[in-house]
Amino acid sequence: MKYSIFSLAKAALSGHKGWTRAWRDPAPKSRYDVVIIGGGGHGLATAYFLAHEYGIRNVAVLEKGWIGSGNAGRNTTIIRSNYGLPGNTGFYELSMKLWERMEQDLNYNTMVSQRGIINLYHSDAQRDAFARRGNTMRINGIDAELLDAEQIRKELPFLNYNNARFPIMGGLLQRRAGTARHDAVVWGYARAASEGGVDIIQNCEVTGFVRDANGRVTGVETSRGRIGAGKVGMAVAGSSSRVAAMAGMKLPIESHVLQAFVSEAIKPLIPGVITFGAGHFYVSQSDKGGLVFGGDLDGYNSYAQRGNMPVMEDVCEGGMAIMPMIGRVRMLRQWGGIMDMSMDGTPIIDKTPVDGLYLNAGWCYGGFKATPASGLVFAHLLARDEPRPEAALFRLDRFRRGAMIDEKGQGAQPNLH
Amino acid sequence: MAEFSWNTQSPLGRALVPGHHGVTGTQVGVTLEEVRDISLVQVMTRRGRAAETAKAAKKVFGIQPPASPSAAVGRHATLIWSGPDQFIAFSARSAEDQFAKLSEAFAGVASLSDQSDGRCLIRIGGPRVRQALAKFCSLDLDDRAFPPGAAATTSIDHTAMNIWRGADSPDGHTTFNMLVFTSFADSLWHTILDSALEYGVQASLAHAA
Amino acid sequence: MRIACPFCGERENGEFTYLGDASPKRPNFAVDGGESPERAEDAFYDYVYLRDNLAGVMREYWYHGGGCRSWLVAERNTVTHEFISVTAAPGAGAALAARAGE
Amino acid sequence: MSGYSQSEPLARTAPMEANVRASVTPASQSHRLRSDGMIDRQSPLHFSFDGKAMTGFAGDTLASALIANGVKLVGRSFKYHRPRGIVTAGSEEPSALVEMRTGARREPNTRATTQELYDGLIANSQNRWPSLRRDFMSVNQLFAPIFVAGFYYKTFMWPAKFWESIYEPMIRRAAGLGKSAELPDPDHYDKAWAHCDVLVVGGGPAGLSAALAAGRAGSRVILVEEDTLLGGRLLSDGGEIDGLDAREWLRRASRELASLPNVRVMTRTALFGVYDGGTYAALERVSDNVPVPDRHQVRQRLWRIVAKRSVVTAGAIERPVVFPGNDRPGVMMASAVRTYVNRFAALPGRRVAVFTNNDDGWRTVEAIHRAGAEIAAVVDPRGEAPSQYGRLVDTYDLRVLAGVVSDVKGGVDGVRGIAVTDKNGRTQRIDTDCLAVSGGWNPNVGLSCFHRGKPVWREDIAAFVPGEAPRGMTMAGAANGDFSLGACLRDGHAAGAKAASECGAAGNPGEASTSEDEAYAIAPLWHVKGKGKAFVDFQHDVTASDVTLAQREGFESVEHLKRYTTLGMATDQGKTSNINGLAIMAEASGRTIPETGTTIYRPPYAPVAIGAFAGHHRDENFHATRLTPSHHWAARQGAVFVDTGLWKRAQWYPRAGEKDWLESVTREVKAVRNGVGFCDVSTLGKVDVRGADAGVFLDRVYINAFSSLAVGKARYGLMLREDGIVMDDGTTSRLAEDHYFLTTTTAKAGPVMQHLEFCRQVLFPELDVQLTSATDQWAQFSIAGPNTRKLLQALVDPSEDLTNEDFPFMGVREVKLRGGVTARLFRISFSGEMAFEISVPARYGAAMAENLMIAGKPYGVTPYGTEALGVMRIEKGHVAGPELNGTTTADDLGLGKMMSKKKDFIGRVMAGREALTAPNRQVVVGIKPLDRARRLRSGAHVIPKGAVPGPQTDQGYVTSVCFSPMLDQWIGLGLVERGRERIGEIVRIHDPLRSEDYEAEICSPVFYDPEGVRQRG
Repeated sequence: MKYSIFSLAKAALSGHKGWTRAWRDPAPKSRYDVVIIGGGGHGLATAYFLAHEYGIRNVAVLEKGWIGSGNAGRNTTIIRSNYGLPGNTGFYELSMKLWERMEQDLNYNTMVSQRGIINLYHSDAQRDAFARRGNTMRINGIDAELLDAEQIRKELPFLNYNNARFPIMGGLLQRRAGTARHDAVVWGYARAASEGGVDIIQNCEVTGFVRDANGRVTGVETSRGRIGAGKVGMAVAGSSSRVAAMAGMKLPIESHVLQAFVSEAIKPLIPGVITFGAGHFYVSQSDKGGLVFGGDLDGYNSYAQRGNMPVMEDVCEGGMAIMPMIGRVRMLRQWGGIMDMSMDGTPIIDKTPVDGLYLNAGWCYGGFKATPASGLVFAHLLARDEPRPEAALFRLDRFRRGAMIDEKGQGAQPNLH
Repeated sequence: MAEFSWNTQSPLGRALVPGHHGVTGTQVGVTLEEVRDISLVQVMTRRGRAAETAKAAKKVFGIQPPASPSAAVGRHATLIWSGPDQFIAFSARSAEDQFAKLSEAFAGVASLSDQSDGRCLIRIGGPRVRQALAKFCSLDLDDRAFPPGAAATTSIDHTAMNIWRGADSPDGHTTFNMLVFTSFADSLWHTILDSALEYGVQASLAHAA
Repeated sequence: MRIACPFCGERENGEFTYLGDASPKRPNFAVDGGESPERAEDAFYDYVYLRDNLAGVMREYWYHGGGCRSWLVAERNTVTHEFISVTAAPGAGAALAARAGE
Repeated sequence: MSGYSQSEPLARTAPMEANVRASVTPASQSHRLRSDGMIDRQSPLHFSFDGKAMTGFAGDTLASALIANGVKLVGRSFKYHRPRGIVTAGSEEPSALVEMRTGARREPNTRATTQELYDGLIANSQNRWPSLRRDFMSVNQLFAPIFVAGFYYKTFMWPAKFWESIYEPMIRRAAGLGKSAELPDPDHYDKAWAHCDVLVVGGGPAGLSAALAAGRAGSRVILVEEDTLLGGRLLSDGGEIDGLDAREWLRRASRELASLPNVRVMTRTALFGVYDGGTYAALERVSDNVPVPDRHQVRQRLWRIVAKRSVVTAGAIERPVVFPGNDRPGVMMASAVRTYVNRFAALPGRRVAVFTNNDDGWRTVEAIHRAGAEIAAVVDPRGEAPSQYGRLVDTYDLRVLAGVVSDVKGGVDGVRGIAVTDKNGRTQRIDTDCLAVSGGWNPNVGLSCFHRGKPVWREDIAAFVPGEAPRGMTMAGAANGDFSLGACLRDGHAAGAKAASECGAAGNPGEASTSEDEAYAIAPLWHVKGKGKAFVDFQHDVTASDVTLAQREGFESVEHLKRYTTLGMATDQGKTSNINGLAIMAEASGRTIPETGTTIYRPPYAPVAIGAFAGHHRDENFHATRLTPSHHWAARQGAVFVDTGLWKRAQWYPRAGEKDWLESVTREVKAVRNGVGFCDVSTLGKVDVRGADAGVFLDRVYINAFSSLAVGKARYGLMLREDGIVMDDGTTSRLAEDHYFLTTTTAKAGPVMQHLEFCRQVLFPELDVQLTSATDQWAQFSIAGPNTRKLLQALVDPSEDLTNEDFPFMGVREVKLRGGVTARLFRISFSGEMAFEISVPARYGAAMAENLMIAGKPYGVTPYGTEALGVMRIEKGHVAGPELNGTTTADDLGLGKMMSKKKDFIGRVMAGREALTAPNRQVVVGIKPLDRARRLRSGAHVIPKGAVPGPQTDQGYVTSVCFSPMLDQWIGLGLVERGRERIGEIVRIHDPLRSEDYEAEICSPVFYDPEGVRQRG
């Protein structure tokens, strides 16, 4: 059923009894052309593009819990394409362009809200690094502006300009950046993929791979039985190493917990996304009114989906350092997501050494903003067996070759990316 | 030819204002004191030389170096555990070059580093000392967990600090000694002072003896 | 989170820095007597980049930088965050130690 | 103001004690009982709500005072802006949220039920316009048929550009509740640590018993209670313990706890988080009960409590029943009605109806009667009074109705009446002004679930009880599903005693107190179907039909239900709504409640002010500050300081008449190049490296050799990460056979020290080497310029010879200074000039600066800052932070030749990988704009001349720039593809961010004195 104000009004007359499932709930078939492991944003977007862009409709998405139960529903909903290195720049801009047409593509309001992101800088060195990045963006046709302290004061008058430990000197602004409603992205892709013929199978955990004599993957063992597959794509950020291990692979990835926080709902206070350059704090405000904020990783390997106090304190200290008027606003909820931290802070979208098995992993904190592009390029790889140009550098062997894409320059130390 | 005077300066030269701070009135819940003119020598045992180091320490200080986190008072010096097989020899600064003297005594068996200017010694005491400390020190400083003579290497404002419990003051109050990095001292003094203001603070200066 | 430093006792995790998996061992730069750089690169690639990334008990390096400055090897469950054991790195203190892992 | 007349009801209240006190009851307190209650009638307090002046008493909460003043309407709901009143008497309150205080202290969404009343309290209702009674936004109710769960996902999509401009701003304005302050919070916060054996959470009968047992046994106990008083439900429901009146027992228990030195009782302290390793987080409300905190006092204090064991006795929360109109002001939880009457002597209604499906609700009957009010009816689907309450029926001639409440009539002034429908569908109307509802009790399982423990369903009480709790935690009393007073006392005592003995306490825990085990029976009732909105989540306006709609659309997982309908996501975290919601979902999807499951419980248990998490660390105290030994001296010279990491460094020393920083910096550079100047470089990381194997050790951490360095010599060293990328650089000197003095960059001092310790302790434990940071021990100054030697000769003892012969370039040794101080002298140069670095113990730092000024006076010595330092290093082509950016190799920096081929060192192998040795890498070069007047800027990109800017033509960027006084133009260093092969090539400098585009020449990075004659001079 098409969603619109008219269908809503019509449904209202019948007390909304007419609405049907947003996505079908089929029993798994014995075989699919493509099986996607992972019913998060990336897996569902991949299935959506396979069906609608590449005409491959005999597709299943297997989710061990409920769709969107992983990082898709645990992030701070920021979308942006303000990256500085070849490989990232083009890819994230492709994603931004897909965000900009998502509601119309999916006939689902994912609340893509381009209210802008400002990365504050507090030193000349930081300004220069932002200038380099901003110029890279402009050279790649992406919007970017370098603001000085006065311009920042105009945009964000409520920040701390009086007694800050690290005074605000300016910021890098991308106006087209913003936020989107994370759960809606999952549901929107699920609904559109389902309408395109994709089977979305929840509560179906993959427990192993089926391999033929040549070692090629020909299916998966699941908690709901064996499912045959022409090709299998992994989109299980947070659990990549665990699933890869079932195929005997070791990845350049560590799982780390990243905490996020939301405050009680308050009337509009913050226009867009703000990141603090001298501490670990970034914040935006949801349409419901909650301040959604976060900071750095806890720093240790974890699969626990919860963090500890030092980071909570560190994040709030950062918040109070730049916006001390939120002192009396209360933190409502705290949660943790498991980041697929790659060794250079950049994702991996590639074939694997195992025939028939394809990898989409290593998203670090970039996962949510990448959702549409990740789906498109992974679908392309699965359909064509060759990378789309935008993802050509996200290769698995880049570490062996020394072709890392290291935005932060931290090297093989995942918890520093 | 110009004359040069080499006045020494304390890192708390600005921050420390002797007298009463905090709650109005004369109430003193916490005493804060910078101890100046100190000599600190970091002694780190060389590989496999624990026995010789202990022997040398016995010879110089008349006591074994602490094997566990504690501070022991020896001849002319207090030996403060500062990590596995290492300690800080703390004494009052004197005319003779303590560092040279100790370097000789430990030659070949331990590596020494003069830290007399690398750290600043702050002594904190008073009836409310533990409440104040609880705000910037994560250790359990209860009598049972941290008796007189106990020592620890820990953090304050995310920077390292050596803390050890001294003898109780004449008026029966607990005292703790804190060694903090010189460059941080000014900043940390304010952190410590702020945490004690609600109890009333008496700040003063002392010289190591 | 609380970490029991074998030298200092139990401390809050703010005093520690995490490095990562303690299982990979640094190869010799001349694994093959320097014959083929390829093989040395393979060995180091494995050491520097590839991780088991266990969901469960793993051995890992922690640095007690906010305390006694010792490097520690902990066994910790990455699912429950529970520490099973914490021991000192071979070269902590003045102990005469063989090369790590040997 | 409620429409009740004053005289009539008060006449009903039989005064139980002398009326002198009553006389102080100000007239506005129309619903204040004449006596009883745990309020201090001697201390009247004045406050205002929505600008209306009212009074209450010490001991009141804002909610109890509002009730005493006859106020029913206190807020508007989130979506439909329906009128809402006070529902509970605790921190689970979903509806009575107010905006506290004003101006910089304005505080949104405060629960009136937990806010202590104080004199001068100012509270306002929120989320309404123009007024609470006439809220324009309540037109939303007209759209209610469309505003169903998730409606916004289905619309607002066309036209696309309207979202940011029209739809979203509208939604955002409507959403949110209170308004945050827009000024910095003027209050202070701090954080503290506490340690104990046994932490008891909750000061009700179970908690008190646990604390007493553990305390008597001799263990270190901390008892935290969020309320201002100990006692929990005892304060509201009384009872008899050990033959004493509950309040008397409470007094004695509190006294005993206070007498135990090993027990610490913390009231006004709410435990909100359970973290790893027995770390618990609690918030203490230190000054929320006064208008402004005392000077030197904090508003709130965040506690991290480290406990070996914890006993959680957090009680239970009474749950509502979902029926049409259940959100009307005046519909209240039955237990809350008892709390207001018994504890606060405030009467929620004159004619109270009770709607209960369980025995406990019946307690309310007696409370209401004792208060002299009337019971309109008791509605119990079970049909008759439970045996233990049978007597009430006759005593009070109760009207007991078998059925359910199927509708509530009323408006902004609250409940006027209810409709009661029996099982045959017959409906009758009852006039009432307050409906006390009890749907049963939900144990407070939250804390037990913070580590993902799943709660377990217990059929007999129709509620979830704790499952596997975090390590070291036990639950007791109502929190564990044992509701009777007797059981609470027993379980609490047992849990406390067990926890204490597990912590090694050997003392005698004493006997448990005893009380009756009153029966508790319940007939589950979740949802009364009928016309009109029946609310599940009051604050988020989630109705029963929203839940069934979600089910219809496939959002059956409880997490999907929550996210799709926003059930349980309001400030109360669904404390009163989650279980009802999933019960309705279970029914709709034909599953049992345990099958349907619960959502994940997440901290904080109750919302916590962000300021409390920051504590002292805000504004300028955000991070500690490091000062150099000459800081105060430099300040006296008028230096401008710059933050480098935590350090404050002198950036330049402006002089009168200089129009900008550039003029000052240029002057400083010229002064050095033509005469002599000095700069405090104490911030460089300094490490004492000692031990028999110190040399070998350094050979492994640096790419070049150090074991071969002669004693008395310094050498520039470069360190790689194991991945072959440059980590840090610096000069390291050999002071003795077994003693090296290593320096790092200011920025990397910490990480390098950690790395060196890793190498020492983990990678190369067989080496005899010891490391100590000496950064703070030494005050170090760079003295540079042609007159450096002259200056120094004036400063050092005449016996010291500083000639090239005796003190060659890269030489190091100790020297005596005039006045008897010994210093270390290093003949090294960052500026490219004839230069020394001199270091003395930090206590002489200020004196050294002064003496350098004296000694250099004849030569016009000039102190210079980090900017001039930077200019000179760029003129000399020395790489620094902007070039050592974590992605460059030694060869990229032009230092590839330093890499030893003879030895292993960190990073050697990985540095050889194909992509890191590719010929087209970006390498360091010099860059000079063709137009000498043109200002070069860092971050500008390098494009081939004549090429169109684009990903394919982007060949590098400018890393560092300065105005070179020597070349009299802007110059810079850059990382440029194949740069070294392109010296002399004209390229395009593309800087769209700053709308600049011009041509420049690629040149050697060494702009000045390429042969290095001057530094050897």
